[in-house]
Amino acid sequence: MATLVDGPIDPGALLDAFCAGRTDVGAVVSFTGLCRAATDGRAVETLTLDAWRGFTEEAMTALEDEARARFDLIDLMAVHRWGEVRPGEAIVFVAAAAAHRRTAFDAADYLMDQLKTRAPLWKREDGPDGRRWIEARASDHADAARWNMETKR
Amino acid sequence: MATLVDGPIDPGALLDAFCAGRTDVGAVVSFTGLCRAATDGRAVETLTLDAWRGFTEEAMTALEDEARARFDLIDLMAVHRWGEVRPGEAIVFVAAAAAHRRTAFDAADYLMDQLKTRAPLWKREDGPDGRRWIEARASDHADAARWNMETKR
Amino acid sequence: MPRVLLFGAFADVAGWREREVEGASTEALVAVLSEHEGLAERLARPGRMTVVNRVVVRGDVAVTPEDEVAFAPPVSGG
Amino acid sequence: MPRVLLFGAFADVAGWREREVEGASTEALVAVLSEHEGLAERLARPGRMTVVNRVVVRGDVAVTPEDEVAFAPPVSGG
Repeated sequence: MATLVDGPIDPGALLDAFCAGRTDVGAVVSFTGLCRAATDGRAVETLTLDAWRGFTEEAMTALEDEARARFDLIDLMAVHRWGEVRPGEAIVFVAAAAAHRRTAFDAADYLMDQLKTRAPLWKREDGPDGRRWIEARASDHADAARWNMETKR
Repeated sequence: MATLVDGPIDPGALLDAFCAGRTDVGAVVSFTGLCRAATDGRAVETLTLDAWRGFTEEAMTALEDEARARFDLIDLMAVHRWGEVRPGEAIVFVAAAAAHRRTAFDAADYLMDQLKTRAPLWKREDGPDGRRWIEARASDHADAARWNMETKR
Repeated sequence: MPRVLLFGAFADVAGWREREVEGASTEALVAVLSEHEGLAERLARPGRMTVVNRVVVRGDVAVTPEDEVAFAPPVSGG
Repeated sequence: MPRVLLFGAFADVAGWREREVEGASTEALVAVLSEHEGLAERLARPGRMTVVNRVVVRGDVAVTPEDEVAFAPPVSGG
């Protein structure tokens, strides 16, 4: 189940917990999204994520379920921050475990594309140049569209 | 620089150290290869990796350099076990950091394909059915060949 | 009256996140919300998300006074 | 005599990892090593790696008594 966390997340601890005790998994791929101190040349002091508690987790879990149905996975996890995030902190952590590495890479990649374009979260950057609300980029939608033509593996 | 480690590696600690203090990186993708308790239906008690100290690290570092030249990365790392590995332990850890996630996914994926097919390491499985030396699979060579047609991004 | 929830830039521009608003359909609610000039401009942009009782809907959908209706701008997770 | 190093299954089958072997080229060394039946079969398989003074070579390459020559089966990293 996907979780939404109000406060710092520790990608290393999440990765270790995800790997612990597995002797059936050959490959674990993780994605960590970090808050950058500048985007498009604008300094960012705080990134604030708005979420709809309950609804957002449900929607993220549905995206996870899509990935599980699409790929031959042993396990999959997604943790997303909400609230205020500082540069250098993790915003999102995704991990996929499979017997073989291609499946794990594809599933983590797929889930990130879906979270970027379909998870009900709204991102705001505050910095010396003021406040800016962010939307998924055209490149995010193009990335997500890659999967429309593909079949299960 | 790629490193070869005689003894357990901790993917979580490596991931945290790799992410620490970065405010220019948006995306970190990691790959962890774990030792499975069975491959192709045969139980594995010990996986033993033979390496040529010095030569193996140099060759791995050259593969890392290829990935750095090919992708627009902020950082890249590879750590590989040698010697005896038990089921559930990590064999290899790779992490790629980039401003954007597609680059980080591709670079980690690329480096793993290269390590699988070109890093001078030789893998042996010992179990109740005896000893077996492993070679890169046809699927590993097919994965590595995907990159021959691609251009830098 | 239906309970209206706003998220992201919509809440920021409106200055509130939750309020009862008079209206018998989602577009009727949008019309009332659009009396606020900044919100009108935001609500008119493409990709707006409309959710009735936690189910995403498309087009104009009838609502009752007991319904919960959420409006949100295009998402930006990850 | 050239110093010969064996890795992976080659070392396992031969029962040694490092030894001086008489021979003026890489294939001459392979011929000597192939007196060991199990090693002959392994050395003849496709994808063998031959390394002279830490440089991977292809085909038959002349070697001097001061050279270090390594033979290894196809790799299996990762």
